[in-house]
Amino acid sequence: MNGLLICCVLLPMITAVISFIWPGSARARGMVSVTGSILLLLVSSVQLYYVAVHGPISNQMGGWQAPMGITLIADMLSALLLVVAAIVATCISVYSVSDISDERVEGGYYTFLNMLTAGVAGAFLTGDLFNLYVWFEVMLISSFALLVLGGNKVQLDGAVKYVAINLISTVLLLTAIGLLYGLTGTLNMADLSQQVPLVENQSLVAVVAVLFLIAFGIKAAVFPLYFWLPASYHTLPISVSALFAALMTKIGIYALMRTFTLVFPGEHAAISNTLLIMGLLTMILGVFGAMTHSDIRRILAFHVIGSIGFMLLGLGLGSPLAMGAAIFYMVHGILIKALLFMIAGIVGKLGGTYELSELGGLYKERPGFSIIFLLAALALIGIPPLSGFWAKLLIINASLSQESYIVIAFVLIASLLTFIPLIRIWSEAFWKARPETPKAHVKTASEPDAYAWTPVLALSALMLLFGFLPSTVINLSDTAANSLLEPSAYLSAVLPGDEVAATENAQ
Amino acid sequence: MEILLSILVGVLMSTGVWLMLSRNLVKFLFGLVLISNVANLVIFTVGGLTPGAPALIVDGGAAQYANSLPQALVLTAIVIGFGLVSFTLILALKAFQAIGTVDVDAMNLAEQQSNAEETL
Amino acid sequence: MNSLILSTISRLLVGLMLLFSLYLLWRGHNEPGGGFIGGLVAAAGIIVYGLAEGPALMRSLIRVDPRTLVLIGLLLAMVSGILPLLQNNAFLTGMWVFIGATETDKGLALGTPLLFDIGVYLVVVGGVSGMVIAMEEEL
Amino acid sequence: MAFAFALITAGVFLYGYSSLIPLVASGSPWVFHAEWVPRLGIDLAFRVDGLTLMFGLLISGIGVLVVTYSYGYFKHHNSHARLQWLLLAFMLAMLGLVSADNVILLFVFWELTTITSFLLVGFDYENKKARGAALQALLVTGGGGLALLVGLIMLADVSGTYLLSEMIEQSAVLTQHEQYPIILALILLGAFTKSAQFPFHFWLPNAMAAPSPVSAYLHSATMVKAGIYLMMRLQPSLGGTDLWFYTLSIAGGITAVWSSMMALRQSDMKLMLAWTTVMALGTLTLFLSSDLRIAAVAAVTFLLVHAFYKCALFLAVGNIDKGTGTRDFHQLGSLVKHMPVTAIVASLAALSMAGLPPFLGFIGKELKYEAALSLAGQPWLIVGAAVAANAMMVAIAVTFVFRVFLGGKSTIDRTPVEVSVLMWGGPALLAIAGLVTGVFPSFISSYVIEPAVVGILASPTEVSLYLWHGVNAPLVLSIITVVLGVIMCLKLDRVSTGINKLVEKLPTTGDVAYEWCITHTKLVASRVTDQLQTGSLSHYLTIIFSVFLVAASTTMVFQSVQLDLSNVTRISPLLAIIVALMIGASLVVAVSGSRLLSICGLGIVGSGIAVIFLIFGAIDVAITQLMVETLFVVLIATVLVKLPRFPGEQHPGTAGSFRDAAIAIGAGIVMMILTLGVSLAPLDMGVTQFFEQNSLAKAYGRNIVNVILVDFRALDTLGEVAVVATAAMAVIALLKVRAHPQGPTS
Repeated sequence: MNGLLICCVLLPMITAVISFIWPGSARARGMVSVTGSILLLLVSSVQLYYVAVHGPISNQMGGWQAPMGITLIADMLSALLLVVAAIVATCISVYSVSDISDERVEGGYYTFLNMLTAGVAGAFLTGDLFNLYVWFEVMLISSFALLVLGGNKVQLDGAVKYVAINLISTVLLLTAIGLLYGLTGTLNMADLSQQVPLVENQSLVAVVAVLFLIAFGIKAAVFPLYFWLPASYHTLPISVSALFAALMTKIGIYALMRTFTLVFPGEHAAISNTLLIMGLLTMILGVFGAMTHSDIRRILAFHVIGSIGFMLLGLGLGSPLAMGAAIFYMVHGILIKALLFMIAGIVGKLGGTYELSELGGLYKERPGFSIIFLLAALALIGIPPLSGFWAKLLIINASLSQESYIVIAFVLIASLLTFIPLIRIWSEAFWKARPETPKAHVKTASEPDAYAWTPVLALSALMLLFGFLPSTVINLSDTAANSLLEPSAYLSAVLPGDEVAATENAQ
Repeated sequence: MEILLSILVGVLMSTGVWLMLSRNLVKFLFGLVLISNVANLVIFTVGGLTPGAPALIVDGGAAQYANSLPQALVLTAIVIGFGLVSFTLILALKAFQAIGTVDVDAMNLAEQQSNAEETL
Repeated sequence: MNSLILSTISRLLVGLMLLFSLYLLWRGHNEPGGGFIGGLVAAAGIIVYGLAEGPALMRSLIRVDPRTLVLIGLLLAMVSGILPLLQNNAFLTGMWVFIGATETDKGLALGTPLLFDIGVYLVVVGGVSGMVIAMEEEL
Repeated sequence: MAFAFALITAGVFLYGYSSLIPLVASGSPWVFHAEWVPRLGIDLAFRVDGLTLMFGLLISGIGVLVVTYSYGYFKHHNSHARLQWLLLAFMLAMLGLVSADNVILLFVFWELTTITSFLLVGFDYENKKARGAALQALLVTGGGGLALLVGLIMLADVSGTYLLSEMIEQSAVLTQHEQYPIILALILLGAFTKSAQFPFHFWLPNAMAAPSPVSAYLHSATMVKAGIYLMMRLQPSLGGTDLWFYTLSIAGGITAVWSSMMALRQSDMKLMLAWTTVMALGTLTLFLSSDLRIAAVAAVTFLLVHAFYKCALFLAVGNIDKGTGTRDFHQLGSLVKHMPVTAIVASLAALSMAGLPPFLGFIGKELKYEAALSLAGQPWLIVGAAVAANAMMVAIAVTFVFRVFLGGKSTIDRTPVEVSVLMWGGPALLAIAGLVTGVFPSFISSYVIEPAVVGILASPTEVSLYLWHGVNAPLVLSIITVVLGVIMCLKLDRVSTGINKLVEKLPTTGDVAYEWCITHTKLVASRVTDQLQTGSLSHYLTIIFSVFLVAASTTMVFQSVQLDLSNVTRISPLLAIIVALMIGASLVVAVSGSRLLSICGLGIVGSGIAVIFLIFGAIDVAITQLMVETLFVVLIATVLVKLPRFPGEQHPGTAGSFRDAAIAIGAGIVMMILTLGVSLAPLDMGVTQFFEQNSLAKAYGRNIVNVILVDFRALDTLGEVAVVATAAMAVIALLKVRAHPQGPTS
């Protein structure tokens, strides 16, 4: 069973290699990528099942015991998120066959796509802080590649901002890791959770924690560090936007959750208010941004930020309930963002543009597709019984139990405002009649092929199922939250049993 | 030693940030190179400075080896940094060729100001 | 090109540098060196050659698409880690054979870490020279 | 197909609810329970008691009629099937809403009615006005819905149960709880927005952009009653307090009076009806403020009456619209000649609305007056309001009957055509129902109204209705009402002019306030977004570095970082020289206007670092650093040739330069303090020692750094190699990008 962990990282990486050296057409390479991601989905599902039944599993790379070697560990949070990421990777691989030009495939599109997945898997599974940095870099450079591949000048302009800001985050992260090593002498996160409280100079620990907060905050697109996201997401091919929107920021949130529950639990109380305020502002400003724009992709990009705010709230509130809500929201957010971007891609194909004023008539022409969009939009807004509703309900429940009424107020306002941009998409692209004289930049409409429809349909079906039967995911999220806040199982999975017991007794 | 290297770290960070805040993409790049060096130097410095004993095992054993772990980390970071910075360099070039400027404030093709005009 | 002498020297030089890089790779486990450094030296050799002969010949020197070389290197590194998996050991666990081992001396130790380092070497060689070739061609 | 499906479903539900009548009338509710999301306390708990049953019968019964009607109305419309599906979805949501016993389940259906209503109001979707009305209805009721959600969760929290039927027992706990006002406010916000109570009433008349059958179904008979239903349902749990009484009676009273005035202003018959619907909702709210039995009886009876006549009238107006092409009553007259059935049906319904005997409306109105007279507090104010509002209803009814249907003159230029039986059948049934139940009220009073009242009061009671109850105060009031109404009708034009004048003097209306809110929210949103997301990288970087600086330095200050300088090691002169050189070089890079000089500076810094590595025994790192540095300088020199020279001004203005310098220096100081502080702290070398001990013994290598890279921490290296591989491919891909300034923008 222990081989599962590394398989989750190796599978996409091997797929990345094969999909490039595979001697075939762009479509054949796409199929390699699809196969690889389906395998990943299978393996990670088995892993999730295993973790759900037996608790966290860990594996020491090279056979060197923790904290000497690098640990891979899957607890509920990472196993769950990995499955979700694999679902997204699979859907996007399929969608890419329809969406990505042969020229981009020649440039290595599927390699970058799968390398990014490998980075995501590595980041979720690693139990070592420096190793986390390395996987972040794998993700980052792959995202850079996807960002510029076959690009036009708008894309390059967005890429400059994305690259610049993310590199700052990278440097800060590396520095922070170095400093933390200097304070504790270890990089293993489980070991760190034992060592950090023993550091004499706790004030330095606090500053290092702030560095981590900023570095991961940039990755997670948190206010006031999110500028790179709205600057770039809408310039990309839809498959790439969907991939980024679904996964990239969530890894930042994951890292925040992991570090601030495991490594800096002591700092948690001090920092949680900051997180909470950042979460509230991120949520509102994301929705504000969405209200302001008229390009579907830009609207959705700002929604990505809005949902990041939601997830931060969970971390900021810090209770098991709230954390569970945030994790549930994360699962929902990853899937719904991928779905919405892919739907936006179909809108763009059918309408020849993403600009709302130039779109129209889709409800009349495509009632079935309209329903899919509407369901996805309502799921995002949080209309019951779709998945977003449960997320909202969970976070309200959690806030109520902590009497954080201000959080509830913000959540409600944000929810209400979320209606406006999404219903605007509906109203303009679907309801309104198509403008009779399209502007010059509107491309001729084209029919999306089966590769575009399949993932959209599959993901919609999944979202519906997820909405109507949320219990499984809610329970998994709760378990994940509990294991984050009560990491004894995690610790004993990584470190030899006696050591943990000794420190626990000491405390 | 620590004081000296810390001052160096501080100065490199300052000049790096200063360069990154300039509106020239090339200067940004220079700043990036400097603060990448800062990160490596920080890891190296906080990993303990032990002059003169390379981390090579000699028969009979040396009295003290330089801390090998930060060295390995720095080596990894240097190579990763090289990959990232090279990419950024070429990106700057391509962005210049495409957009016609290296003034980052003039690069705003991707984000035209929003239009609040409502057409519901 | 114009200068036969330059061309000859660069060929000689690149040969030497490649050999030296292999030496660095080989001894890396025990002395300063290793996959990175070896790879960088080899790449430097190829670049010198490229400066003298132009990107087309540089390509022919590597024979394959540098990107393929890079990915094969990566694959090799992964394979070196996967081998111990087949023996039900953890990923990247070292597997060793000792050539000429005696009771006191382990002799020549060959193991998967070396294979791993060769992978690293290939990635660095392919990556760096690929970048430079592309720059020569496209700029 | 859709039609058949919708009709059959509605019929099945109608049959199902009807078959429950005996069971429920005997006092035992029908209950269903299954698990759904136990973690959130949400179960599929359904419970059909008298109140639910009445609503269920109305919804499914009127559903049958409206579906049939729509078939006639939209037969040749290409969106016909879509309408039927939507109506069906709405009906199911509505039935779920009134049958749910679990509060969250109720909310699920509540939101579903909001969404289906959104789609139905925007049915004429290519019409901008319809889209606006749909959005407005969605935002107002959706906003209320959000408040309701929180209210319901808190309600469940405080009462300790998610089941409405169990909350009643917690009434004392609930009304005494300190959070009671908040809970009540939140829940009433939901109920008031949904049921168009002042000040949220404005969306309902705008929602008349929907086709007539939709208006008839949603905006008179069913959906708008959802709020009323909720208040009825929660009255035994939350009612009986002063807060409940005053909130409901004030909101209901204002709504009733205001909307009946507004109704008189309209010339569009459909809008007139819409406003009278608001008025009816206001009246119902008013009666629900009290926990008296008679108020409940009045409310239930009036609700039933209203559903009958209002639905019939809406459908009739739809017929008139179809038959004549207009809904402006000024243009219409003597419709009985051309559209006899519609005219007669509508007249019957209108008379029921006016509350004349022998219609059920009369009984309803008498009960209203009886209830109003017995309300505590200020009965005369309420009676006055009720009389005034009813008089206006009389005026409208009389106007309809005598100006439009029976008398008056038509000014339209086409001959009205009677509609088919599909379209007059439904209204006819409803109008006749109003008449028959008025004459023979015993059946509905004992099988529908009484169980419903029992459902509201949650205690057994008996209800029997009579058309004639002798001369008493309500009857006197009724006579006054009719007289007043007729006078108003005769002076209708003057009345409406007067109201118009009054309205103009008002500072604002709900509609205007709504527009203001929306516009200003958008304005704020776009201002804020434009301020933050400027598109300028230097702006973004300034913010990010400022955040870094502020966050790190405040933490340092608040945590009072202290440095223990006692164990600083001695400075070697060689290192000092190198560092000085590097500092100089980096300053050159920072200020130099020459690219060549800058590259040299970078080279010196890079090499200097390599030397430092070398000094401290990191040979491999030093070699790597040196080679990478060399390679990088070569690359940068190659590329830089293609890039423009540095222009003079780098930082925006003197103030800008000063700010940038401050941030830069601050960041440097922060980093310096951190590095110094951490490097002076004791370092646990356990891991390193493990490597030193095992490097040769277990990993068979003397170069520890290399062994770490390829064995101890080989996974890092694998990732790193992946980065290099990807970076190389990315650079190659990037170099192939052809995007020139002249190229296409997208």
